[in-house]
Amino acid sequence: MRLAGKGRNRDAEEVRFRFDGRELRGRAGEPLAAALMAQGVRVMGRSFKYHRPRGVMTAGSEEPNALVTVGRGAGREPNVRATVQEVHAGLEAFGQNAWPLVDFDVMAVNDLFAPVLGAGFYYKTFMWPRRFWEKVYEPAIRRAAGLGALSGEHNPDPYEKAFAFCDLLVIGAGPAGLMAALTAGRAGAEVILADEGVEPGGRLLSEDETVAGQPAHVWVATALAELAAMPNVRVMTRTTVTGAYDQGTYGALERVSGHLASPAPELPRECFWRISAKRAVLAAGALERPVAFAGNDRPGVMMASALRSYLHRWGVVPGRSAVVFGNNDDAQRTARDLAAAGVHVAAMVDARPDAPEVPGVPTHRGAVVTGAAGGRQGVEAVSLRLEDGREERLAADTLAVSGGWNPTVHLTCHMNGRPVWNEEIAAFVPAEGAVPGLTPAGACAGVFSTRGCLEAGARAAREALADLGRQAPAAEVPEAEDAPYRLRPLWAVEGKGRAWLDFQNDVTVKDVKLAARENYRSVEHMKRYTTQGMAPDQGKNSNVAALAVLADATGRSIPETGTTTFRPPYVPVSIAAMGAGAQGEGFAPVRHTTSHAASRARGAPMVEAGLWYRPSYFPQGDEDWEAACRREARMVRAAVGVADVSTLGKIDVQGADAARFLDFVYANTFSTLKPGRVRYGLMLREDGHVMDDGTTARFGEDHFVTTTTTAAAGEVMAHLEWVRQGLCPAWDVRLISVTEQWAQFAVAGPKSAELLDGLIDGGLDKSAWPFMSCGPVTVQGIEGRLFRISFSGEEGYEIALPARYGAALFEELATRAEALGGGPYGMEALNALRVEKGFITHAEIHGRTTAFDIGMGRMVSAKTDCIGKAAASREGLSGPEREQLVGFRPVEEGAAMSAGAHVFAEGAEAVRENDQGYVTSVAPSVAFGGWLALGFLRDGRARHGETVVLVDHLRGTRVRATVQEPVQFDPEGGRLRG
Amino acid sequence: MRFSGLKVIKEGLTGNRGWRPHWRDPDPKGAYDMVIIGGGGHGLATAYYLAKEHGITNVAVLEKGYLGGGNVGRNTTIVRANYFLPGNSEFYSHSLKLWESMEEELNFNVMHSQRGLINLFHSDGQRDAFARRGNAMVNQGDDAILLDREGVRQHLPYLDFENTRFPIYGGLYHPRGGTARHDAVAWGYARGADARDVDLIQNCAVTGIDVEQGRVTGVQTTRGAIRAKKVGVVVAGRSSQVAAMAGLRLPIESHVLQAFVTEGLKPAIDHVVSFGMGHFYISQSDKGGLVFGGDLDFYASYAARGNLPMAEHVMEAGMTLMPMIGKAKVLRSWGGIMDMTPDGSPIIDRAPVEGLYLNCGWCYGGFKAVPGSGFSFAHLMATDRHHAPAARYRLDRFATGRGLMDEEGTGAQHNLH
Amino acid sequence: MRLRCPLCGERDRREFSYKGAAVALDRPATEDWSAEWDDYLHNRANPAGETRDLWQHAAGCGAWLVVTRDTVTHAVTEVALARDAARGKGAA
Amino acid sequence: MAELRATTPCAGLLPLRAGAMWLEEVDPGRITSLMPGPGQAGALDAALHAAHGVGWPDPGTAHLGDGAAVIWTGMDQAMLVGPAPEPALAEAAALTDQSDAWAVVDLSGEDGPEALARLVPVDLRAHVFAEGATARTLLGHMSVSITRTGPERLRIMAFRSMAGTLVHELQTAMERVAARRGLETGAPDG
Repeated sequence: MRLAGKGRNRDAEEVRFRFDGRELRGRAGEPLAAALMAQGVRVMGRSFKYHRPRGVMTAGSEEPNALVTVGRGAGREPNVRATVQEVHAGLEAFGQNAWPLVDFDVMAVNDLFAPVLGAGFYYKTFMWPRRFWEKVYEPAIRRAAGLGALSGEHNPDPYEKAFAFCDLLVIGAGPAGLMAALTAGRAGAEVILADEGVEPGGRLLSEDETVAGQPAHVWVATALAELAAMPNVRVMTRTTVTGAYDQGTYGALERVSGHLASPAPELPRECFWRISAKRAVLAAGALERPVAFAGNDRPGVMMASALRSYLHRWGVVPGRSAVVFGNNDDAQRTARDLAAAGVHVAAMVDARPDAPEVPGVPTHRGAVVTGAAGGRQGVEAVSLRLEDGREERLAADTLAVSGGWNPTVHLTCHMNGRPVWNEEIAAFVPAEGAVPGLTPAGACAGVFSTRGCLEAGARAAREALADLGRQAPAAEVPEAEDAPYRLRPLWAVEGKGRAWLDFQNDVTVKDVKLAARENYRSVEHMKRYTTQGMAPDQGKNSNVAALAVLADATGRSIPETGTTTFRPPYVPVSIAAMGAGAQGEGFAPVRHTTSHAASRARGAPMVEAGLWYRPSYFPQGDEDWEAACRREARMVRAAVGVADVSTLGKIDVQGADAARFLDFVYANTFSTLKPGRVRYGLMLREDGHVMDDGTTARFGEDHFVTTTTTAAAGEVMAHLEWVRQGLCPAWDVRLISVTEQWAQFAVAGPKSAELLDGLIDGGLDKSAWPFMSCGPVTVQGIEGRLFRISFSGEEGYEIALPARYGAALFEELATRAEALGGGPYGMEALNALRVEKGFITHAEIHGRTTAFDIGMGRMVSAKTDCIGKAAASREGLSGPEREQLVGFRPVEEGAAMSAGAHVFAEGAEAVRENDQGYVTSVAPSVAFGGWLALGFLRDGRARHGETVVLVDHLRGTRVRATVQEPVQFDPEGGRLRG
Repeated sequence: MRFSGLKVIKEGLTGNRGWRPHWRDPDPKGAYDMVIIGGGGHGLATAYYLAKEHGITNVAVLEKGYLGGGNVGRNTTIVRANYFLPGNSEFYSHSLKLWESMEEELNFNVMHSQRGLINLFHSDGQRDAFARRGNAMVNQGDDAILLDREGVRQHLPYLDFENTRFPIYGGLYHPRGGTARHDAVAWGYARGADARDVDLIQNCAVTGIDVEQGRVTGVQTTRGAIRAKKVGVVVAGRSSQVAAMAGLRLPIESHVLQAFVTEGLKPAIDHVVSFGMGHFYISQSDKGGLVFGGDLDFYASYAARGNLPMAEHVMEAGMTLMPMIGKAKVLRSWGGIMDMTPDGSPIIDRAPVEGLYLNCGWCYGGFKAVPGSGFSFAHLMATDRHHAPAARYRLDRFATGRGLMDEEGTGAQHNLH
Repeated sequence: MRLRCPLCGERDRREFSYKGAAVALDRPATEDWSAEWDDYLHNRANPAGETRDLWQHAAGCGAWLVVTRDTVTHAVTEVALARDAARGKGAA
Repeated sequence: MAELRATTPCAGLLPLRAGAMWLEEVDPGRITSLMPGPGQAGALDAALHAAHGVGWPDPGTAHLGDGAAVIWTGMDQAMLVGPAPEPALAEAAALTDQSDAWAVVDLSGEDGPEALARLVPVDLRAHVFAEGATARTLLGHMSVSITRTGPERLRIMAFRSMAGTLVHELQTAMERVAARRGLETGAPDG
């Protein structure tokens, strides 16, 4: 309910929103949980296993109970913390993990079976009959489990990622963080102050305190105004630092537009930041911890600090009559604040025998709450055990609990730092130097007074800056609350009934004890066996207490028992934020050739290769791919075809040692190549297997242009640079990619020379361009290059002009080809032509192939040292046991073979033991009709002429085929020599 | 104690007081017939099969931390037999068969769920490569179905078929592929080994391997010296360090592989989906979390944690493939230390020191291998003969070049996988 | 993770690619397969602690680098040009 | 035969504006990569000064002269931008014409670095990355060269084939930043 005149947001606009279909009113900008509380809504969520009704427990992102689904349609977002989601006009939220409604959930029947659903019960049953797991048990378990539901539709909202840089990253803008930012900002350092909240201030906004003699929130406002005026300080609100990574890199999630009623369409919903900081101050505060007692999960049981947040910031309370239960002075603080706000405080129950009193509030010292009883809507009565052992029961609808504070050490664990147990505050504190360059300050380091936090923040900033060689003037630390932290550790209250530790995952004290009894005594075993700490809050509210219970159950101390590791992210991060930019086509750059638009205009389906798009075929009329492929291949064999080959990698190799360098990186020799000539090259990896192949042209004594396959261009370039810098650093070799500079087109077929004759300035004198020659040409005065090479088996050329002319050149070539009875051809025809010729691609040189396998073994063994030579000479990389490149032709004419089929001897059963090889490439053949294939066959070179069976279980085919030379068409090469 | 639904109900109604420890915590004896270094999935399975298949029970498993604390406790739980190279093919096939009878055998529900695995492909060339793989699977006696685009759509209607960077051409469907509850596998084998009198010794780090005249005689540990005739090293993630205690240098580099889990969600993904082009794979756990991962971070590391570039890459792959998961929130990320061999395949072999046996190099595929690895390694340790399905996992294949198993085709040398 | 490229200054890990142990610089001079070659290509000290490995500033200046760092903490202590390291070894 | 017409990499895509940011394609003239031979950086520096009035740059720097610029692009590598290289340069360096290899765009306006912060893992703010600073880095997943050519002007060069992706990425980032500015000022960009 809302308290009239209370809350710092009392002047906020009133807006309408909906929860589970009910229209409600709230104040714009307040957390959904506050608005629901104001309206008397107590049940906001359901627990994971038992579907227990749950109310809000905290006032922060650590909330384990009040998880809701926000929005509807494709963009609906499950598992949103009602404590974080801000109310805006038109906000729609829904309870989740419940049917039909969070307020009345049929699945709550699970709670009745709780005795048999204890820790790890599922490991002991559901095993019979075997097939029932996938069919019966698992689907039922899966349906019952889970929390919210995804929409199942593509994400419709924009998300983004960004980078930021600073000298000092301050994580958290409570008293410590603000002082750190002020100190560093005044010293001129570049500061990023990141705070999870809507407004910076941390607990200062939630407590009735003074700083520097003024209300704490006024001091915050003054500090923020000073920071805002500093150009070197960037204050990032709604921004949670989620992870600490190496060398001062931090991840952070910014909630950009989820609080707006109608955000601009370009505005991202969230932004995931990668912050590079020279130093960081962790000022993440502390989280108040609950105490386990029977029924402590009922709606109305809340953390005391959360209750004060709702009271002071938002002016709402969950009920009219409260009991406060604690073991430290926050019990008094809470009772005092509640009473001052006019809430009836039925009792203050303090486990400390020497607890201070609060005037006007009945105080029970040395007492504990043993249980919270009530109905579906939550707490109605609270049971106490007094110091003298008497039991008492009080009517109350609200129970505020403070079990003390756990420093928010999480980020200090992200680089494997293990927090250290501090007996004095009965809590884990960060280990020294856990994250290089990051200094924890204030409550996250176990300093709990406001004054102490202010001092620690200032000190941490000064130290960080001193590390960077910067002097920061000593800041004047304002006067503030400076009470000692007086705590009597209390984790769980003995008693009947279930006492929750992990609220979300329904892990109780009994579960932890059962785990210990079954010898899951390691904290990791306990966690994994009970699922303690594995829920959406990742144990923020429960890990330490569970550890304490385990320690108790196993007779060890807490530090002996250990702790679990907190891992990134600190708060859950949407996949859309961290993967922003990739949805649709953004996952990788798109590379277009200069002929792309023209190919599309001709109706070519485009296929992707090494990020490039290449035309598959150029259909005419209603041709399918095969018809188009056959026509285009015939066109090349009979007339002339034009294909864009610009995607092949092209590398300029220059320098006095260029030839020597190529001799070293290729399995064959280039130093003997004459200028103006081109040679095929085979490149090995150092492991002796084939890496890539391509042609290399020599343009001058010290100048080569080497080509790579499209897919391997980047890999080859990196490899060559490695060899150049790492293995022959004293050689004069200079490498640069020229792939992008040139638009290069294959012009292939018996009429290719005729076509080029009309194009090239001065015509084409064929006798000056023998097979495997190269040189400069001009076209309309534009300087280009011509190569007499062939991947089709026909007389062929490749002509290259600077890329700006590529689009025009393609049109010109295509038009000329068409006039000669030819035209453009695509990847399918290119493939068909090369299969007839036994030319290999990465279908054959797939990484496991040796030079021996493809019949080029002698090339390697005859050479002096080159990359891969030694490893290629290993016994296992050659010999009759190897599968060797062969061609296949079907026995039955026209039979369709398939790539991926395995090869068996005739009559052999198609099982692994009889496997002889496989088919790599199949294409229509215009030379022979039907289909031709390439593949690998054990000892294949010795088996030409043999009939084998190609078995493709997946496509249901068995094709008898004869083993051929890989080069099935024009083996003498007369056609390409023209 | 035998587990059953009836037992669970009976205990539930009587306060769950009758449950007993799943395994003992014995002190180490001074000598054993065999010592297994490493109480992860593979080590525990080895001990179990030594006892069960070979009757060798005077065995200690030495674990420096807690049982199942290695990669079996930090993986993405995928179980499959979809390899295609000789050696891998028969091994994983055998391992999958052991998975299929594991629960009955161990009387422990490891929630092995054969929900089907789909490997997507995005070009004709990839289709052919997957056809070759699928045919090898069928040749081996396993299951594989080639799906076209519409076939994939029927199984995975939520993928982005219209507007993704790498359009979906189809998928290789492996119906027997699936997932399991990873920790439970370790616990099940631990319980089974313990019941057969194997000593499982936690918090016992091996600090030295005793070798006399080329023969292993025992190990030094933080809990004293232990003599043994045979010592098995099953410590993926620390293989190089432990092998070094016996003077060995292994063909292994340690790398970090990250994995991620989201908050619990109602069922959204019913299969295991693998998007090789984006180095991304995903499934949904029975608790509702989306469990997914990607490629190695690609630098040698023992830190068991990764960095943002690869984490972001994995999320980006997820967003281009199945943008419906955008609003799922990553709850936790972690890293496992991978024993990377040059060719990406494991080693189950005798070491060059007599009495010393190596089980290592599982790269990022060790989880599904747990039963097969334990079975074959136990066979090798017990009989000194290679078990047929694992007979190709030789240490000397790199020296000879014979029988390299480079499934990815990226090269049989380091850092290409 | 960030590395300080000797040419470009400190940069994000995403700009770099990785090759592995810096022993790759010590390529055997012999052409025939040998135990030395096997060791060079395959066997690794693989230390849990300080290591030297090879990176390329692939999306930056293209330089290959020898990085001295700790495989347990990921602390980087030195980054040098591979070319300089290779020259220091008297490589070709 | 029809005259072969030149097409620029970003033809049809630019210019565009978002908020107070402008993106336009630039014709940089000739681009020649310069790779000095071993020990020849000094000679190249002298030859460059003599021929084009600009020197050989240190890593991460660009010499922006009148008419000619030399932009460092990598280890032992820079680009001469503007004029055709004087032949004398060839005595000290390998020269390679790259005039057609790059898509070249200028991003101007105060918020330019903020837009690039969505894409580039390098701090490009003017007080850190001053006029004459250049970086080889990533823009999204693309390799780029970025040079500050003016107080509020950044020159971005990406591979020609990726011009479409370059413009798309930049446009998206610019629009997002503009939308945030609208949010801050309370006036959505319209």
